[in-house]
Amino acid sequence: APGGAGSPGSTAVIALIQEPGVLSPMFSNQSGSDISDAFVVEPLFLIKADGTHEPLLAETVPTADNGGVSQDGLTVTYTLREGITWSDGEALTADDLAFTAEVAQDPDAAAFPDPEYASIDSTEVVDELTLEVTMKEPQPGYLNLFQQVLPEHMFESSAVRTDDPQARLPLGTGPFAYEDWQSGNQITLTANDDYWRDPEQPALDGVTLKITPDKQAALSGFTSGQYDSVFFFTAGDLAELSEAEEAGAPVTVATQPETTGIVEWLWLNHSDGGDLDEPHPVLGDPAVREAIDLGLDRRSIIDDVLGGFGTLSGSFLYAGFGSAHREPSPHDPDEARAVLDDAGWEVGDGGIREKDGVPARLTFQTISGDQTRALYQQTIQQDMKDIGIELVIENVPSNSLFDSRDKGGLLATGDFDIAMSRDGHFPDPAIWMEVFTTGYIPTEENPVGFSYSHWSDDEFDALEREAATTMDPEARKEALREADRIFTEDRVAIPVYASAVGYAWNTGLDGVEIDYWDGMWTTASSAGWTLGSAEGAGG
Amino acid sequence: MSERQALVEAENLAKHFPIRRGVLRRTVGTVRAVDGVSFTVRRGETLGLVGESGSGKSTIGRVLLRLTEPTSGSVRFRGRDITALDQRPLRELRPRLQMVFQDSYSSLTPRLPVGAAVREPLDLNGVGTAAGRRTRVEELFDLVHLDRRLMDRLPHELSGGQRQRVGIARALACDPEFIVADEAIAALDVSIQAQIVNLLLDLQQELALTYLFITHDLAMARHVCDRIAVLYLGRVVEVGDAERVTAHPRHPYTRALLSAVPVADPVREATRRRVILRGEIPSPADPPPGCRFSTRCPYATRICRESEPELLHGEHGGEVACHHAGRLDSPPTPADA
Amino acid sequence: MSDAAPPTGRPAAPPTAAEPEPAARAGGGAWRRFLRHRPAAVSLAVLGAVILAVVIGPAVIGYGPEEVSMAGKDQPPSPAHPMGTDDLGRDLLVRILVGGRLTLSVAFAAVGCSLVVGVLVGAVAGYFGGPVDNVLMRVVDVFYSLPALFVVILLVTLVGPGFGPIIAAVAMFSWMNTARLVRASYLSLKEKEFVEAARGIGAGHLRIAVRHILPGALGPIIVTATLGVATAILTESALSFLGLGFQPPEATWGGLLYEAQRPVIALGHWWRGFFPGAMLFIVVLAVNYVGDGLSDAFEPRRRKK
Amino acid sequence: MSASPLLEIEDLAVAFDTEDGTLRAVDGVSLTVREGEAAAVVGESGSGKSVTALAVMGLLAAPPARVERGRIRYRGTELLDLDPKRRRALGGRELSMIYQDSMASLNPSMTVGRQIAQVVRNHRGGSRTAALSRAAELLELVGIPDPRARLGSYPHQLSGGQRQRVLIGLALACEPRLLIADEPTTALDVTVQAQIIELVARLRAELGMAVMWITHDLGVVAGLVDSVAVMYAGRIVERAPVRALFAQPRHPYTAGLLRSLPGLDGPRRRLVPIPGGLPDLTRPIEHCAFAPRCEHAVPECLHSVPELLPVREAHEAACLRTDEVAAGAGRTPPAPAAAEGDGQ
Amino acid sequence: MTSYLVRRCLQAVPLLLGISVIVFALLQMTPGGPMAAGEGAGSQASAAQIERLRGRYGLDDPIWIQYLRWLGGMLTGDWGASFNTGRPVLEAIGERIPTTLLLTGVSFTVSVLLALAVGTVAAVRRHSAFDHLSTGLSFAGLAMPSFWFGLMLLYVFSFQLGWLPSAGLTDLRAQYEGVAAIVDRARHLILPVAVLSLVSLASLIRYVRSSMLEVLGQDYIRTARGSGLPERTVVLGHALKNASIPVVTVAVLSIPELFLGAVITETIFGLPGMGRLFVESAQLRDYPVLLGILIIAALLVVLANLFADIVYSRLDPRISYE
Ligand SMILES: Nc1ncnc2c1ncn2[C@@H]1O[C@H](COP(=O)(O)OP(=O)(O)OP(=O)(O)O)[C@@H](O)[C@H]1O
Ligand SMILES: Nc1ncnc2c1ncn2[C@@H]1O[C@H](COP(=O)(O)OP(=O)(O)OP(=O)(O)O)[C@@H](O)[C@H]1O
Ligand SMILES: [Mg+2]
Ligand SMILES: [Mg+2]
Ligand code: NI
Repeated sequence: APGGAGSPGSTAVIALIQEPGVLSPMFSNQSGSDISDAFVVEPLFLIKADGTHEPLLAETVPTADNGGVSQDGLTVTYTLREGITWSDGEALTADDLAFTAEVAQDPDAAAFPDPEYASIDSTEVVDELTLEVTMKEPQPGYLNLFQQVLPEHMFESSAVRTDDPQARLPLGTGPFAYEDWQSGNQITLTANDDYWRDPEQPALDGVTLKITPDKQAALSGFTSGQYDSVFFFTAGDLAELSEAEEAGAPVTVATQPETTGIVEWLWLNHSDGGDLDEPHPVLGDPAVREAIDLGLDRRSIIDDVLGGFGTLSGSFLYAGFGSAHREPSPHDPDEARAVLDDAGWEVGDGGIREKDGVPARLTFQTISGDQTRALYQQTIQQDMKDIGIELVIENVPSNSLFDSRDKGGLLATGDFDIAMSRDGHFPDPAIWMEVFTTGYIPTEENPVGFSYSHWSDDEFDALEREAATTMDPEARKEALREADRIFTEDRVAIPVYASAVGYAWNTGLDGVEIDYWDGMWTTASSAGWTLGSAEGAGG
Repeated sequence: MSERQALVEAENLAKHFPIRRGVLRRTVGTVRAVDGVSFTVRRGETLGLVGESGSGKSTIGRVLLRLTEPTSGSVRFRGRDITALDQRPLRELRPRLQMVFQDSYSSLTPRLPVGAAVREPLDLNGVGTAAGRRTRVEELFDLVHLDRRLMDRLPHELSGGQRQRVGIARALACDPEFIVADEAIAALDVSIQAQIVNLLLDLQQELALTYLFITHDLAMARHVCDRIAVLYLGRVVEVGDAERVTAHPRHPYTRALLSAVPVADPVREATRRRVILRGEIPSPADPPPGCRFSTRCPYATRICRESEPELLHGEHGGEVACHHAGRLDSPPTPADA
Repeated sequence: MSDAAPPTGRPAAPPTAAEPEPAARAGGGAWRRFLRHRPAAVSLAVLGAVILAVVIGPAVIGYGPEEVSMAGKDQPPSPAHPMGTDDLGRDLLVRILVGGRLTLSVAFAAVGCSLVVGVLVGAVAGYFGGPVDNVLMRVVDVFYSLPALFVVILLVTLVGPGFGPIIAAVAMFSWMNTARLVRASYLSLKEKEFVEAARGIGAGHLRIAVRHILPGALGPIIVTATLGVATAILTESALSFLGLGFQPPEATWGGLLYEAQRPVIALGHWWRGFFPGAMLFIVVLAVNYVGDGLSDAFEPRRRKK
Repeated sequence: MSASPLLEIEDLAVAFDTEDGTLRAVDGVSLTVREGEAAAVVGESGSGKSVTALAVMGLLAAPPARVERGRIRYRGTELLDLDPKRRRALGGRELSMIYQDSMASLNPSMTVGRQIAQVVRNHRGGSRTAALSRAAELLELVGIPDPRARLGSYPHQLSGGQRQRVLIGLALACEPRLLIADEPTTALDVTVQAQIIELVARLRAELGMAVMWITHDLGVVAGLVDSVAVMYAGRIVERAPVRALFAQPRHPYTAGLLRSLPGLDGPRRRLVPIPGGLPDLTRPIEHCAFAPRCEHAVPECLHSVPELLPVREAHEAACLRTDEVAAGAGRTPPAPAAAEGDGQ
Repeated sequence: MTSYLVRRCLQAVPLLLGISVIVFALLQMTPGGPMAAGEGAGSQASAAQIERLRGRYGLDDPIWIQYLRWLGGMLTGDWGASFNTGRPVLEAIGERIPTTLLLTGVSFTVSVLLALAVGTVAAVRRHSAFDHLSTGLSFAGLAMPSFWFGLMLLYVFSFQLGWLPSAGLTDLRAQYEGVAAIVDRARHLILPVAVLSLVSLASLIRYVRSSMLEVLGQDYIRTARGSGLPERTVVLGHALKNASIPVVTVAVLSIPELFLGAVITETIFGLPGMGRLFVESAQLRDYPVLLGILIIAALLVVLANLFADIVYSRLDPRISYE
């Protein structure tokens, strides 16, 4: 009956807030499709808390030491674990790996492959379980490959379009298999009876993903016991969930404040309307950027708006990479004002500064519809007002903001001043850094670039290049740290805070394991889930 | 009296309304509301137009004033064909030709004070100065025996009789010569009707007006009119001196009509022989062939159903359209009883 | 011989001296009838008060609508903040009053636009009739068949939210009612004898359409306009609810309600939803009652009592 | 005249609560209709004729109507005290009414056959088919050609005259003893009016029912009824056998009405209008309501409301000056134009 | 009757053409225009691809040729593909329509029936407590923003009391059969239907009441009463039918509004309907789907009008079939 979990060994119900267009992560750039990683899709390697890897579908982690990587770093040998089958019973083979690489490189395929695939020169199937990959140049991110493997036997060609049934409902090796997708309603998964890891697993008969687009309804449904969990909670939800837990709702909340992969930051437009040769009339002045950084009351956002769930952050480098979060600039409005005064920004009408007749009035945009975000957006607006910079909030739907340059996306065309965005690419920040290189600035020729700050720095580009091609981990780290320093000093984009990561599930759901990076949403975790009797309609 | 000059002449006037149906509004038939009517209204006289509902009385009135365009035929006013007139000269002519409507309520703009309503024709025709117009409105109110203080009232704040006076005043505003009174008293109470009729007759004397008096009340027509034209299904069936037509009707329809009028005298009513017509007036969209009255006429013969009688001069003056007009035995008329 | 006119006559002067007023002395009749409709009269007063408060209120109250004060956030109503504060410590009363400006001006502006279009289309169609009418009415039908909010949402996604687009979007799909009503009035009124009378004295089309017919069509126009205000307010709030309305910190009542979802449901901050909801409710209710009163006042035939 | 009273109305007063105050539509009307008699109530628009009839039928909508006082006895039964259900049941069976506006008085969305059959079954029971054949009989009785086919017609498919006939058929469905005909011919053409009048007269003779004929047209009732009551401003001002009334009206209003009618014969003369208009019924009238328009009025007329008193055998009038009226009945005073205006 | 139907359908043709023109105009406004919609290429289309497509789809042709081509595509079922899922638009919408039809259909029926009942009683018992209550409530209903009403219902009945499910159309954990399945479905529909029928119910009650009052004041009602028919017969047999004639039009005019209500209701109650697909597609700017839904909704409205006309002509014999 609604309002409680069913008998043990039955079906878990997860509220899915964002219904993705397709469920195969490789063919989707929407976060909703990551749900597949929790039940169906398994990678070759898992990443541990310290950023090192361990094999999952793979037999071993290929390294230079064990000969998996050639001396020149150009050849990598991937070996699959024996006895793994797809949930339809077919064996997982090296052909599947080769096919996956082929799709990832096929320009006619509608895939969003990890960028490391671009380094692949050729593949060679050595035997049933072994694939040898030759790179064009050393690729330190070679373990990022094959986070998803495509079953070759389900496809006709590598030019896979989004309307391919396999893009929509992928076949995987995980403990559950997709059965049905009633658009807008629910997605059902059934247990994979031949799950390779353990014949006893999975314990559940199935999982139902209930599509619940109204976040509030999903949260309330969860705290009142109608759902076993919600995919997924954001930092803004954690305060509410903790309160509910304290109030006796049948939920368990687990947070990982140190796993701060996702950072909220402000893109600052360095160009004048996308013209790289013209600095932005206001933000082009480093003093203004510095003042913004100093004027931000980050602590207040975390404490007052986010209920304490969040971590101060001044950079995009993460714990996982072995470097602690850099402390952000202190909140010092007086200093900020002083900086502006020195730079010639005089307080004018209505307390707004101006210089050479240009008022310090900037648009401040983010995706419309996120209420928590809108709240601290307004505290930031207030903070800036205090130092004499007026922010005009003009939120827009996500596509207006993020569309490619040829489609008139505001960020890509440079038609913005400050935009608030949240992203993270953990655990390896190299790719992340690449985003800010000159080559990624959206232009007529490359409309899909996404270095939205329209900022270009040769030294930074060179450091990024080094990090991208050096196989030596220590040298890479050094290059990245140096690049990060340039990045933060020039205030290309200003981090606001790093999101707290948290998970919550119904107390009736047993066997939840928390992975350092992926929390409860791993196949290792879901394979062990059971539904106990400890249910109950909440408060 | 009958030798007076013609003021308005209708010649072979016809007005057909198309009946449209369906998606494409195709014309599937025509209502022959007025179907070949000729008559003359002489200067200073009152011509009565009587007939049952739907016989085309109002349509004739409207066509005469060119409020609707005739399908064919012509109307001459003072010898000038007004059916061919352009909008401009027509507008100039409008004040000469006026109408008084049946429903005094719906013929006055509801939210326009009655003083303004009377004044409007003066404004439109640019008569005199502003002050002059105001005096003129006051004069008109006096002329129709209306209290000047009522000028600022809205129509619904007046009684039916008062409203009808306003309507008359408006018609008189620009010194008309010819007035069509379309059932001008029908909506009034019996005791008020006489007031308005007397007013109309007095005004005619004073201002040398010519009336077309449309009514379905034969007794009132006899009282008010010099001559009467009887209409049946869009055709004139009989025209003649009012006294003569009511005393010695020569068309069977006129006879029936007269006999159907109840008389306010129990003694005579008790003995009077009445001609009760069978059936009802046929549809003008589908008039019967031959004489249009043949379907209800007690005297109808084959010829009546085959050929349409012409309106011909009779012995005692006047005209009648009946194949049997001369040969009808003299059935009792109200006067005979 | 026919059914007689309503008995509104008065006796002549003699022999009674006093001249009685006619029964239906109704210059201000509509207004009087309106005032007699109790709920409508009260509603009009309420609306007046709300508009006054919205216009001058924010200036009188000591807080600014965007004055953030984290120390005083999430406070329930108190003498200092009669409607409490929100999660940024802003005074809710001020926000509601300022939001009211936006809500009401969107509604009035949208209705204004739709009235202009509606009256024009309706009058032209009704007055001229025939093919003109046919074409215009088919256009009306087309607009009627397109579910308005869908198109509004589509337009707002295309153009982006903002005062202009929202007004245009709301107006674009609300003029048809007015047009139909005005057309109906014109169709029936132009057959009235007073129109023929006006033509008979030489009045032109424009004069007839404006001076003689329009006043008679005014009643239903005003009534639909009133109800249009209510609809516009609700449409705007629905847009805000779907996240397509005005963006923070600007807030309409609908937007405030949208913001309040979570505080109310999850945190029990009832005042966040109660006050904007109550304002929205009261104003729409009042507008509806005023509309009801107006339709009573303009259509005495269907008077209730 | 010796027949027993069928309907006795005594001192009936009906008021309406209107916006402009209490409107006394009927104020002290007394009237008797005997078995088989044809009586007429004549009066101008708004004089209270319909309200009286509707009060008898129990069809006044309350509110706004209020029966303030009076008694209505039908064959000895006090109708106003009867419980609503039983009173309702009398309608159609004992008392029937035909109405002025035949279009509005028939249900536009029901075939005329069903409308009649429904009434038949309601009062007499029986099968649907039996009721329908009875309906066909009735249509035949009222002179509708091809009655069987007409059963399936809707009111709008019939002409005005036919609808009026259907309405009569409906009223006669259960052979009532009293038929109230409220201006059933007003909207019709004279030729059709003549048909309907003849029809009602014939049916009355055939069925032996009493008829109360309501009209504002004195001409209509002249040849049709036995007695006439003239109403003015909610009161009966004169009551007399039909011949006596026409021969020598005793109330100045009746006399005035007769003089203001043009005739179809005799010399054409100037009509004599009654000056002024109807009084405003929302104001209490404490005197003779006609006095302001009356040529015979004297100051006493304004002191009290004159009672309806016998002036001759079976002839009553509510006027202080009946003799002067009788004397001046044939007179045609030259009314000055100014005196006619109701706007002065 | 058949010819009437045919004629009535023909009359809908210009209407549909008009709708198609407006939709096409909107399509022109979308970034990428008709070509992007036709291809479903969506966000992945590169400038080069677009150039290629421009040629292929003849976007350099005169606008009316483009329109005709587009119209031809629509008529042959080629509605393009969703930007988001790449699936054919018709398929994506098709699977959502049943829910919306179920929801709006039930709500429509409920509100019409309830309005007829309540409005009639209120009119017959005019000025009674019931009348005043129903009038007051219907005014309140008109003034209540439906999203707020929905959230409150959800909060009280689902989260606080736990009586009714909060989302979806069927129970997620249990599989029911037969009657139990219907009961389960009904339980899920109670709250959404309550919210969705609220708006039209409120205005319909008022409409039925005033229509009923008007009819009850008609002369033919007086005739029926005067012929001794019992009040029940008068009200139900004579008045109700005539009173419901104008109500049909108003009820049908409320159908577009019902679709709008569905947008909100489906979002709040997590129902997989067309309305929610619309909002989601709006957020994703999935124009082919948006326009597709617009057309479908317009078609449904046109159909509903057609249906209303038929009901209307059945109720009112004065409407002729010729
Ligand atoms: N505008 C119109 N369109 C179509 N038919 C019309 C129009 N005006 C009048 N008719 C028809 O023309 C015929 C004559 O109408 P008209 O109004 O002239 O009759 P009438 O003699 O004045 O009748 P009544 O005594 O009822 O006023 C009627 O059948 C009427 O239905
Ligand atoms: N429902 C009502 N509400 C208010 N006043 C009414 C109502 N019905 C009738 N009256 C008033 O009662 C008075 C008498 O009306 P009644 O209908 O009896 O007149 P009548 O003599 O039948 O006139 P007519 O010849 O016009 O039918 C009139 O002044 C009328 O305005
Ligand atoms: Mg006429
Ligand atoms: Mg009457
Ligand atoms: Ni009441």
